[in-house]
Amino acid sequence: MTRIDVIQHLPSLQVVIPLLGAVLTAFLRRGTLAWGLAAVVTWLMPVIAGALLLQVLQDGPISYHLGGWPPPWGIEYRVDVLSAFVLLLVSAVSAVMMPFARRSVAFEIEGDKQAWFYTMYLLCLTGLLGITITGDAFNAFVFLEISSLSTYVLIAMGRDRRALLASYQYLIMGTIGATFYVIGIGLLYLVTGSLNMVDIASRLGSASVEQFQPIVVALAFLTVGISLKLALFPLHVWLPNAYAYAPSFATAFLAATATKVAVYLFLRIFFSIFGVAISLDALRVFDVLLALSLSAMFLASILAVYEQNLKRMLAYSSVAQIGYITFGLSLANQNGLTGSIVHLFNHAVIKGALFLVLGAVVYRAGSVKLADLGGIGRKMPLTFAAFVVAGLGLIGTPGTAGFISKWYLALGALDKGQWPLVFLIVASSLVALIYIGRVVEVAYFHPTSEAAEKASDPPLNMLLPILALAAATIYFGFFTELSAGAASKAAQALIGGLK
Amino acid sequence: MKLDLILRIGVKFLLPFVLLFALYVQFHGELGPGGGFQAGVITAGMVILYAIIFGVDAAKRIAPQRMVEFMVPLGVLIFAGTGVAGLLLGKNFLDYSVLAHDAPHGRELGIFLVELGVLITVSGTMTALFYAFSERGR
Amino acid sequence: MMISYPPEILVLAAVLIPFIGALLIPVFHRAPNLREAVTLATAGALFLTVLGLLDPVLAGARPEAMNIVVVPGLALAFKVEPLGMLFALVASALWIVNSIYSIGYMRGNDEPRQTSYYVCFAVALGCTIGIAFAKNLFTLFLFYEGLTLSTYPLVTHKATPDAIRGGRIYLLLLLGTSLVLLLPAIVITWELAGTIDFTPGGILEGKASGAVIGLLLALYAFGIGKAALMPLHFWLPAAMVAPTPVSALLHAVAVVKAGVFTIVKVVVYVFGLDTLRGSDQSAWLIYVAGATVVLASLVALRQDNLKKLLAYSTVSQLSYVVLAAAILAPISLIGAALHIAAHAVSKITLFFAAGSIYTAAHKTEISEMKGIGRRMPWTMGAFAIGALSMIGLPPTAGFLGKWFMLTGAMQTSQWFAVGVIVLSTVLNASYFLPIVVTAFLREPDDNPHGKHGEAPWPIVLALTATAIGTLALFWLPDVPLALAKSMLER
Amino acid sequence: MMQPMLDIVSWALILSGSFFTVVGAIGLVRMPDVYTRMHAASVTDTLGAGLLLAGLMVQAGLGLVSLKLLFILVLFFFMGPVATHALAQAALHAGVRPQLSEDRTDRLEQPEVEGRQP
Amino acid sequence: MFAAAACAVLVALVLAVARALKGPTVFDRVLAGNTVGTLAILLLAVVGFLTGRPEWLDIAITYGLLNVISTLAILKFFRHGDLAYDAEEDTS
Amino acid sequence: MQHVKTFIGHYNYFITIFLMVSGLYIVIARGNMIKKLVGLALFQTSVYLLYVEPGKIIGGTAPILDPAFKVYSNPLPHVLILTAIVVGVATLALGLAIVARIHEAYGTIEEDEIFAREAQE
Amino acid sequence: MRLVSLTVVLFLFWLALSGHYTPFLLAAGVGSAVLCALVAARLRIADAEGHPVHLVRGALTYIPWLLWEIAKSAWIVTKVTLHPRLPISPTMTKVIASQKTGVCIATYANSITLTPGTITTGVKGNVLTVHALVRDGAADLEGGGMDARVSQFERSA
Ligand code: NA
Ligand code: NA
Repeated sequence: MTRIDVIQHLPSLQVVIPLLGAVLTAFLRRGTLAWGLAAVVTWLMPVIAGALLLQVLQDGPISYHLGGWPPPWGIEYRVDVLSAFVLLLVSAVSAVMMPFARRSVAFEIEGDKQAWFYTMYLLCLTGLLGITITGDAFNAFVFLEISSLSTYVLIAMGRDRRALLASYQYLIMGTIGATFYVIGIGLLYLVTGSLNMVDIASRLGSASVEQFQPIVVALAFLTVGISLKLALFPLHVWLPNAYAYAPSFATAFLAATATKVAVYLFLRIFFSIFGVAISLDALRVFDVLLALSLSAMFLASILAVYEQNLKRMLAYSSVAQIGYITFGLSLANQNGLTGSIVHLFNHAVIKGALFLVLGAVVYRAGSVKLADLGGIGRKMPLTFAAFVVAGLGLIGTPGTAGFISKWYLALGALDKGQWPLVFLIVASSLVALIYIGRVVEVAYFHPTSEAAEKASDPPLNMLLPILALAAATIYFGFFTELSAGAASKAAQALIGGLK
Repeated sequence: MKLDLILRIGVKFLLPFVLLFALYVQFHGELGPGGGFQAGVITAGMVILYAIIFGVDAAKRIAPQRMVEFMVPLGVLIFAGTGVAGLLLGKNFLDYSVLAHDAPHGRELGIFLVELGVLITVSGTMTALFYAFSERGR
Repeated sequence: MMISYPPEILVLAAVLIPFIGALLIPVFHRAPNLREAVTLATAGALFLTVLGLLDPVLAGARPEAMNIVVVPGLALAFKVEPLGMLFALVASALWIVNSIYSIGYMRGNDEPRQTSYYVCFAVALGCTIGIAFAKNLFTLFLFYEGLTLSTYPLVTHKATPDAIRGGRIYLLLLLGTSLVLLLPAIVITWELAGTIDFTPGGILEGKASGAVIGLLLALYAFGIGKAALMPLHFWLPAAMVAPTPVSALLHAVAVVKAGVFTIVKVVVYVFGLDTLRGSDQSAWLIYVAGATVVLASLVALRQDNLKKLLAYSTVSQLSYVVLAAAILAPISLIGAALHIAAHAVSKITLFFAAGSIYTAAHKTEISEMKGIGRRMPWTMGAFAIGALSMIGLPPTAGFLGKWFMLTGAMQTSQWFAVGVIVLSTVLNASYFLPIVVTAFLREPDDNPHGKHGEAPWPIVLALTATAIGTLALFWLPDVPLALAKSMLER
Repeated sequence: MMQPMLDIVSWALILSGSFFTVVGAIGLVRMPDVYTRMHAASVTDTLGAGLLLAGLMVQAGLGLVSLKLLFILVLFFFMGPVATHALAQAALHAGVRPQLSEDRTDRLEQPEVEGRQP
Repeated sequence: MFAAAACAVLVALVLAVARALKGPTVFDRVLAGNTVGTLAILLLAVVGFLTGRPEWLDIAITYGLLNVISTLAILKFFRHGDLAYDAEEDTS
Repeated sequence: MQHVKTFIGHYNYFITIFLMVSGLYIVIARGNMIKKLVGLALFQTSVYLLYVEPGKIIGGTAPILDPAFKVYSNPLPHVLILTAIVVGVATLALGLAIVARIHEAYGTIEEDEIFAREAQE
Repeated sequence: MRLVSLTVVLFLFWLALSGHYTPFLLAAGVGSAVLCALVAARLRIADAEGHPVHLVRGALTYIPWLLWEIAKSAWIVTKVTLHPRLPISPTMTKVIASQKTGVCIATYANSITLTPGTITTGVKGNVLTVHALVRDGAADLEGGGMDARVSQFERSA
């Protein structure tokens, strides 16, 4: 196989390699070996994604025809700036986190189940990358379910028996969401006879007014379906428990990637399919989205303030941050979308760091209840330094990645002539200040608790991913070519297609 | 009388036809609605039916647990590997046309292999799940 | 010798030196003497570096450094202009003194966690220099928040419930106002002007209607919580739980100065005096600032706790600067700039004195300080000089700033402002002079703590130095005056 | 000549099959306990399904389709009673008492032939 | 005519589902479920004709087989609490 | 009569809606975890009918344009339905497995009881 | 021998199902039939109970008779079901199965279940427990008409 071949087949390799990795891991019995295989696979992913991004930036969108069948008949993998960006995000964050997994998973999961854990992890990764790369709406459903089913298993592997309840709850809601999605796609299929996203969009474009009704119904189904997956307030109820009781690494991985991919799908459906075909403004769908986003930004943040379990606190924070992302989306202008996409990126980095810190806390102190963590910041100085940095990123202080997101979102709101929204954006970050500040107070200024007494910074292979993500939080607060630069290009492409 | 007569005779009579029907579905997958998945479900159904009537231990003697669990990733490996074979032979992923001397035969072979993989995985999964359930409460 | 370096390098060095110091200090965690040596060396190096910039700036140069474009419109960039130069000079000079004082205070009171204390201090100074030299609102905002964050651990240093509560208010109010009001102000400024670079004459001329200008001014005035404009002043008394050198840092060297500095900078370089005057939307600020001046003085009048009294005095004094800026007369703005420097040296003297009393006599209430001037003549002598400066009497630094402000107010016929300045002078006198009288003229009560003399020598050295500085600034105001004047050149 | 005849026959079969199908379902709702409901359900399973499928077979004519319909029918006839039997047995085993107007299970109290192993 | 048959089967289906929902015993539900299966198969066959796609019959056969198997499995489960009793245990 | 025709013509919509609503109702109204799963499976079943008939409403042709492609490569409805079924079965199986473990851990599969138990702790 | 017969039956089943008579599929059919028969042998289900070929001849006359019985009793149950007062009289009874082989006892039991209105709820030896919807149904079975017909079917082998 020549070098050219490899480059040509990168889109399929992006999905095939983790899939094969998952299969091979399933044959293994020893956790460490499984980790090794999963790690190698995971580390390959950003290489492929990076190459794809470069290629896309250079030569424009890539279309890869599975089985050699051209779209719209066959399944098409389609990589444009947005999808390459999300691919790189998902794979890079996973790759950075991977070293953390070995000890954390070995600590939290029984020996004979570890290989199974990595199988599910790789399967989930496959699903997430697949959703992002495919240009086929039904194929996206399949990948969605691959990632979801493996996620349910990952969550159920948590140590607490409540993990089972969380998994069950998510299974119910996630399945309803996915079914709504596939109903929406089914309606579009009934109307257009096509499943290829680009093809659907072009066919919808020629729809007459009386055909709008099923299209609007389809849009409603898709919106609800994906909203469930991305935990858009008030469809978020599955998320706090899922994040709280899943194994720490799974939580970090999911928080950093899964909802992001759901957002990606949202963007695709809204901007690449419907936005191209019909005028979304007329449907007032964005007004609803805006209202929900604002509710998420405030209510979920406030819930986070009252949460005593730190994983749940961060989970509520995630719901709030998803609100930011959909907020920018609802603005539907260049700056707003850029904010949305760049926050997708930044939040992945930030939340990844925060959840890894909690993973390290579980590893060292055995609890993530706030009451147990007095003085832990002094006992785990580097870990909590990372927590503070990432926390600042969550609040959106300048010099962190979070600020860049808020900057664009605020500009987007102003561009729309909605300057009061600017205040709502910043006001909700104040709530983040409260819940992060609360942790900082306890961790640094409260008397050392029993659990914290024996704690110390985790081993290097756990610490380095944490520090790397914290450093990235700062790096992407200053150097944004990779984050905001790419996001802006992606937003431009999405906005450019709008009707 | 150890076994319920009616169940035993009914199931004994039915089982060979169930398996044959599974194989029929397997081989006619690309012609009508069907294929590896249904075949796998039906095959597993056969094992389950056998286990219900003759006991799980008897079923495990015929289809040992280790084998069943091994079948799950094996099947995935077969169908994913078939797709990769297309890749390795210079075509796109899932392009089976290069698997044989001419494209139609290659595709036929590819589909056959994929369906086989699906059959193995699905029947393995379903049977493994059944075994897992039957162990609970013991 | 420093002067031989190109100013651009010096700008960068000035910003970086404190951060480098902050990285080096923990290296000597286990060797306190070395650690303190690093602190002092960093402070000295910073001062020399800043000093090296003085001549070029006075000569009209505006050296720039670094230009990291974060996203279009947001750049991390530095540019030294006269007001920033003045601020940096004062801050870096006072850091040396404050470091010496800190060493005495921290050791004298046997405070815990000294390493992190010095690290946070160095970072805070770095942020202060960043604020002083910021080329645009983003850079300023970045270091403004950095200053809040790096001083938060200093405020909560004692880790008592009171300290935690005070720190909570401090953080929430300062970060809160800046995130909720200042950031939108910056965003709106960018959206209107297409730039957020500080530009002589302002960037908003003809870019926005009067109402929008008014709104923006309000956002800036209250968004810059560090300026402690009432009713957003209460973080300052709450932060009094901090160790005294930290209070000095907050009140004199860095934090509140950064606040009023930012306000002056925004008024001069973002709005532009002409634009503000033309908009006719800034009169309310005079009233708010004036009310703050008077009300804070009235509150100070009722305090028995010395540090609380000093805190409210600071609230009052800061609003002089805001008031001066709001008058919008060039000469009052010169007064504002001078008052920043003058208040810095005077207030630090007062806090040093308060800390000195606490360290030597463990007293915090004024009523306990009868006759203390006889035991601690240096301390209370310095205190008297600082108090005079606060009142605004010659021959102290405080006189100069007030004089220029008053002139500006009269020139522009702002009779309310004139009244405020006069009234507050009377009020200042009526709460500072009794302390001096109590300390020197009243007979001491029975002393439960036994005999005590002066505080440790580094403390005395430091407060003597700042007291001299308070006097010197009156006699030798050339440099600050020159800088303040050139601030207004277009 | 033949086709209309066949059509009529198949119509009759399908309609009567539909009728019995519905009747069985009605019985399933109306009957008082699980055992009597089984009787009703078996109307659907046997006559309803049989006539309906037969009608379809007539409609389809001789060929694979009819054969497959026949398989379905055979499946119903062979496995239906097995499932029903298993259900009744399980219900009795679980202690679900049938509502009886008469219990004559003791009529073989003196069995003429001993139970033997088939 | 096929449509009429389909409607009839649908009506029956609704009744059966009603019984499945109403219970009251688990055996009522299983019985109703089994009938639902039968009706579904009939529906598949009829609709297959209605839409001119008799290949649905294969699906119907598959479904029929699975219906039997699942009914027996469920009954076993409710009779023994698990699926795993062995022949020797059964004395009924 | 026209309405009847419309009804028959769109029978798959109506069945879909019926299954959807009843499935969702069960999921929401039932406290028994297995019943919920059954409702969920019913809900998922509603999807299948949507993929029965490839659309011909707009865009002119059905996806199968070239007869040469007919055998292997088009999004044949049954492949889609089958996939949906696979997903449904897998979900159901996984759900049952989780419920079985919940039963082990809590001794019940009634949501109310479990939540009451968790609330006590 | 029974195995060969099973294989043939299975292959015929394949042919009926398939409808595509390409060499590949025919070969697959043969293979599948053989495979199924072998599996059946391994499961030990290809015996006189599991593959009762010997009864085919008798079945040719028995099945039509049974169908007619089914139709008759289905009609009775239908009348009962649709009757406004629902005139049921559920009855449990026991009947003797006079057949000699298991297969034929099962045939009898299943025939009872298959005819609407009566269900075999249990088999113990040659005694069948039956639940009847109406008293007359039980009485008919007790009369032994069906039992005799099944025994006749058994003897036809
Ligand atoms: Na998240
Ligand atoms: Na019957």
